[in-house]
Amino acid sequence: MHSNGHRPAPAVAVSEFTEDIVGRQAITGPRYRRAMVILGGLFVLGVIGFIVRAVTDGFDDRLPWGYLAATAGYLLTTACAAPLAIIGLRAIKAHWRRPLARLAELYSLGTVVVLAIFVPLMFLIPSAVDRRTMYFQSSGTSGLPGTLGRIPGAPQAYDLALLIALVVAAIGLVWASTRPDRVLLGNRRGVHRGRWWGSIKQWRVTTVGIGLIGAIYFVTLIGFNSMYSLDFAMALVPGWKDAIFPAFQGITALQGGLATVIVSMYVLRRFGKMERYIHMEHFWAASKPLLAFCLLWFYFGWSTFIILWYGRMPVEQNVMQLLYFGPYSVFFYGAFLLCFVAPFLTLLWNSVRKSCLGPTVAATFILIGNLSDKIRLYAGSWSVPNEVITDHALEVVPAARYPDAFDIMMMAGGIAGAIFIVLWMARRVSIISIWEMSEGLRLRVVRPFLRTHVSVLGKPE
Amino acid sequence: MVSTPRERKWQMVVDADRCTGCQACVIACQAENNIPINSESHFQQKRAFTWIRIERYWEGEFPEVKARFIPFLCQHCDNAPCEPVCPVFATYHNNEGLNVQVYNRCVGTRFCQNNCPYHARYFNFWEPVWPETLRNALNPDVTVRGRGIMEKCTFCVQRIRRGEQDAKREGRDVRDGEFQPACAQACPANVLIFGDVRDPQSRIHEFLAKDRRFRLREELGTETNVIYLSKLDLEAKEVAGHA
Amino acid sequence: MPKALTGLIIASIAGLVLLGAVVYLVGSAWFGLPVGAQGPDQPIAFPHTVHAGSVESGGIGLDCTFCHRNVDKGAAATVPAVQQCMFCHSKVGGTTEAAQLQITKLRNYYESDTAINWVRVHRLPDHVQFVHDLHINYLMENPARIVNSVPEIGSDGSVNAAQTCSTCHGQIATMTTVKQVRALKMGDCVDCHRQNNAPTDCAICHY
Amino acid sequence: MQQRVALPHPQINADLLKNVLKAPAWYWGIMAFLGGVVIFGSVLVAYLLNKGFGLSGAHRPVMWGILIVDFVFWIGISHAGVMLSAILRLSKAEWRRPATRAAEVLTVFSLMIAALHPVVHAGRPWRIIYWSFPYDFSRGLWVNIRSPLVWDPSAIFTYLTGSTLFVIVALIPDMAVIRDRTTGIRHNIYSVMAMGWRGTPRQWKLQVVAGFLLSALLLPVFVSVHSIVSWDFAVMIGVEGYHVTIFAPYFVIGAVLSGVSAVVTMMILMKWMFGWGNYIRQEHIENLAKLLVVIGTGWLYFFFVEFIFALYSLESQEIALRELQAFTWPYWPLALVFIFLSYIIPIPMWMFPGVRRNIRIMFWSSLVVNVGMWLERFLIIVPGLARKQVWTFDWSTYHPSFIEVMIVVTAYALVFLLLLTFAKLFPLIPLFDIKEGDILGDEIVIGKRRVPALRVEE
Repeated sequence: MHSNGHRPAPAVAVSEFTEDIVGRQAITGPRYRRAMVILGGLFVLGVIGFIVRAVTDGFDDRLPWGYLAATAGYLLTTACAAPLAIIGLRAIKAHWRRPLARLAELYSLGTVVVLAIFVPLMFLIPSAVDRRTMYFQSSGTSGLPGTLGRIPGAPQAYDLALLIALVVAAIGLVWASTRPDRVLLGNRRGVHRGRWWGSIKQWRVTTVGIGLIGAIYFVTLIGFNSMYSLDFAMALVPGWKDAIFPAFQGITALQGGLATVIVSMYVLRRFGKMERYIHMEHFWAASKPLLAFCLLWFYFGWSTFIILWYGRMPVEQNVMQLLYFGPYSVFFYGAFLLCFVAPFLTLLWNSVRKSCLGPTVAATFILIGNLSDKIRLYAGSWSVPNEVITDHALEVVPAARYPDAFDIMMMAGGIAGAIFIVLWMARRVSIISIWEMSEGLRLRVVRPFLRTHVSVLGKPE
Repeated sequence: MVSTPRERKWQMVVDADRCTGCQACVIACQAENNIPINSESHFQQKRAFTWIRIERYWEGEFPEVKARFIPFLCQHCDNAPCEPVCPVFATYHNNEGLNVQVYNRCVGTRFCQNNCPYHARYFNFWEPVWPETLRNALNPDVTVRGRGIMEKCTFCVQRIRRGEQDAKREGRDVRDGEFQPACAQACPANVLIFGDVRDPQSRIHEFLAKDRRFRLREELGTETNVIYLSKLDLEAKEVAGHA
Repeated sequence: MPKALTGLIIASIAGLVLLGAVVYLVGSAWFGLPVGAQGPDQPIAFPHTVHAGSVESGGIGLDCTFCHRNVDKGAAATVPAVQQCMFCHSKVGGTTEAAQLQITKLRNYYESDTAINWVRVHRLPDHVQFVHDLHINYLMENPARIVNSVPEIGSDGSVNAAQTCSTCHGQIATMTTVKQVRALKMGDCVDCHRQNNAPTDCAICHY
Repeated sequence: MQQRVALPHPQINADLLKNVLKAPAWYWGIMAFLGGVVIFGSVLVAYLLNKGFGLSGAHRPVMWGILIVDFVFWIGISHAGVMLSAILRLSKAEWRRPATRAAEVLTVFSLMIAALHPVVHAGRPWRIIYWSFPYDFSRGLWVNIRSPLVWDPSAIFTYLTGSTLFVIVALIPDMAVIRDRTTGIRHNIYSVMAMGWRGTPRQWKLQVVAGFLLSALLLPVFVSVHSIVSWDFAVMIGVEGYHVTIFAPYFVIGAVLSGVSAVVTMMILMKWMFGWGNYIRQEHIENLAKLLVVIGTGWLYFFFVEFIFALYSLESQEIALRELQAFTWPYWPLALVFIFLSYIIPIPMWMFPGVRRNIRIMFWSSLVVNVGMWLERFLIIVPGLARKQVWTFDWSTYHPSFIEVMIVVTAYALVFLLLLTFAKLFPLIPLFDIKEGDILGDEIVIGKRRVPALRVEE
């Protein structure tokens, strides 16, 4: 309880809140336009970079495309992963998720950008025959019984199918969770669309549906991250046998997703003028799991590291050279510093966590560190020449390939594309979930308790 | 001051081509190293001690099948997997290339045996017993191991030490071939050649230079000090199919 | 509060006493000598003072190596055979009654052709391999390392084997009953090896 | 949904201290039985130590038997305490209240028992002092810090110290309640243990802060303990199927699954044994079941990744090991039972609210999870060792001996015995936590509905 007797923030009336948000939705500010132009420009640059790369290098060699693969990996663990935070918080019914829910969910549309990048990448990874793969497609050298047969199209076709499922889930998620708001906004504009009028049954179907699609999105995203990390990184490096790597990618997804939410939240509060609804409490609450994810990043990374390092097998030593201390060591140290050390040391302090700027800075570190991590993993594994990938061990550690201008253009374009979609959608539906916020406002009252006042939160069910 | 002895590195070459599977090395090792008597029940319990053992495997498909033999002993890895996992430093590598087992320190976790890719280590499940008549046949230079500890091939370190001591008494360096492990001494076919690879004159170099040389499970990077020479048999594909 | 405090105080005192007992037991086990202050009784009360003690102190000044013949030649020091005692004692019968009694015992052993079952004083565990001669040779080459030599090292600096024994065994020549004076635990060995730059590899002594 | 009944505080005291103040006759009966089992088991351990480890079923190449399996299992169970108490305390989950103490105590006791297993399992246990308490002053020889078996005791003892403190901090207010209700020597003992608790605001604040700090500090320790246990296996390169990077998180999440299941089993037992229906309600079991569904599914992901990703390299060694684990006698029935009991049967079942709210079904289904998880550890440890590898020429299956089985049984009896002893001395449900929950509970009205609510600090 409050020992200093300060009163909790007064309750905001639901109608007042709704009017405010609906009012904002009607205006398009100059800042928004400027942001859209910049992001759109970057995206176009990315497309140009892609075309130049395709024309000059073609699709025969995998090496020049490593940074594009890293971009897809990065988007998968940041933008596309942002909804995971909200899906999880919704499942445990945390109240503080409410103002961030819509923002995070819109990021799921970043999967469209990933799909766009994925299609060309698909043709760059080797076909399934005679490579190490989960799809039991060997030519008998492995001693695998022939009855398991050869499954056609793997792994590209399966990865593509899963990615399309992910995009569908993302669209479904956004569609379902924006539905009450779209109806509300439509009503205000005098546009009556759809057959949704908010009966008890419809609400139940909507909330259960959001939960269900959310769970599907969660599972599919983690699944696709696992597949992507296997087929587009691990399987390309001979001797890299690291079962935790898919799960590590999953953890970076949770960490990067939450970091994306926090940074976006700050931007929304600062530049979107949402101080009234996004408070320090939200940053504070979000910073705790972020701290936990930083520790988990280290934990998963360390679990790999100690096993490879302890075994002292030549096979693993070369893989470690490639991934940790060899040509891409700069990116490894960058990732280690920015995904673990820096955010951990900042978030350790309660005074940092208990502010708006502190968690945002830590989240920014993580977003940069994550990119560095993905470059280490994807550019590193894509620099292994095609001829050796069926070998038992990586005999020669390939030299590093640092990004050129076109790589940077592609990376920036991909990232800008994902943000562009979110901002574009923000004009179509409100960036703050009106129905979810109203629900929260209704469930909270301020009451006297002993000699002070406390807020009382309803826990239906 | 004691003059530091010349750095030595003991290695053994096993010429699998010559092995007839006669088991003389096994008997010699048992006698030299105070290895408990393996009764029938020890074999049935799968707890028999054979610091060196002759493994037989088949090559080819029936009826074109051949029996092959290969002597098997502690590989004295330079990069031994058993060493880092021992919690009490009971096993470690010394500067002569020997993988040493210190009996009095061992607590019997059996971690080392689990991590040995060659299964060359043996655990004393029972207190060893000898018949009264064999009491005085024990080698006084070798510790009798009690129950609850690991043991394994030592390259007959007691012979190495005795040779070194003799050399020191006479004020000279150890001579190649002056001593050899019991197994090598007993082998009628000269399968096992033991020597100091730091000594450029030693006989082992002649064998180490052969292009038939290979090490067991080299992909693990264990850097073994036992080097095998593969079969010369023209029909043989390699020295051992994965049995 | 006082009641609780009394309980706490009683508990702490009991705990301290218990802790003290444990510390004492562990400490004495660790730092104590493996044998008592007095050496064990031997089947024949052999006085080293008489045999090895210097002439001035009433002994006959035999070198250690006179009886322990193998000590500078091999690993074991060896206890002399009964026959070796009889070199002298077939003639020498002892001056005091007590001595005569002991020498009679010795002669009985000789005549009945049985070995004397000496109680071993300096026993290293089975898993330790110790070599006497190399240690003695080293000490003879490095007299500065010898501790409490009896007989004392002469001014010319030349050392014989018998003068090195005291380093580990103490001044046996002054002991009527031989006892162990140095712990001779592994720490003792290792310390000395370190000081003398000798190898401390486990497999030097343990195999 | 069972509605919460606000109970007067004297009744809470009377209910929860029932067993502490006066234990029923059946309690002593169970204690006598468990004590008998433990004494019999101790005699067997003494016999084992006297005769040597040859009495076990271990042999070449299976050097680690079911005692190590049981060690991993109990370490796993011990993860329940911090998982529930610390995470739920930090996340301020309201339904944690009746579960925390039981979970923490289970942690402490199972950890103690777990630590005994490797000691009994060693060849010369009396020498183990070298290893966990190095005391070597003069030889300059210390333990080998490269060995996971040295990391193990340090992690376990840190965890044990921390979780014991955790229990004690949460016990202090309750000690004061018992102090005020007892006389004579017991009063004195509880007075000492209550550490002068008077319930002043400052004392409460310190108690809460201590609880939070310990929660936050224990979380990394709790993760490290099982990770290190997993590294006992994963650092090995000599055993196919052990050298897997995912072992650490895979073991941890498996441990949480079995630990939380054990807490569910234990809470239902407490409810039945002590008649605590007013405190351990459907909602608690239901929430734990929901948590278990998430944990179980997470565990399945790791299980899947561990199993499948061993195959992806297409090495015949790995494939043969998986074949041994899953399709070869005598392991395939165990594998089948394991996957059915630890996931396929219970977890989908718990997705239905009707099942989650049925105490009887929850009891049995949470129990089978632990049977399955025990088998999981067995299937990781034994087939890996038993499998024939290239150039080793020895392979064999493993049958535990009677003594090993009895020691495992004794471990269970000992944990129960310790738990029941604890229940006689201290309340297994924290009094103060329940009362706090009552005070913080409230209701708000939304439209026509009354919704249970919670006073929170914001």
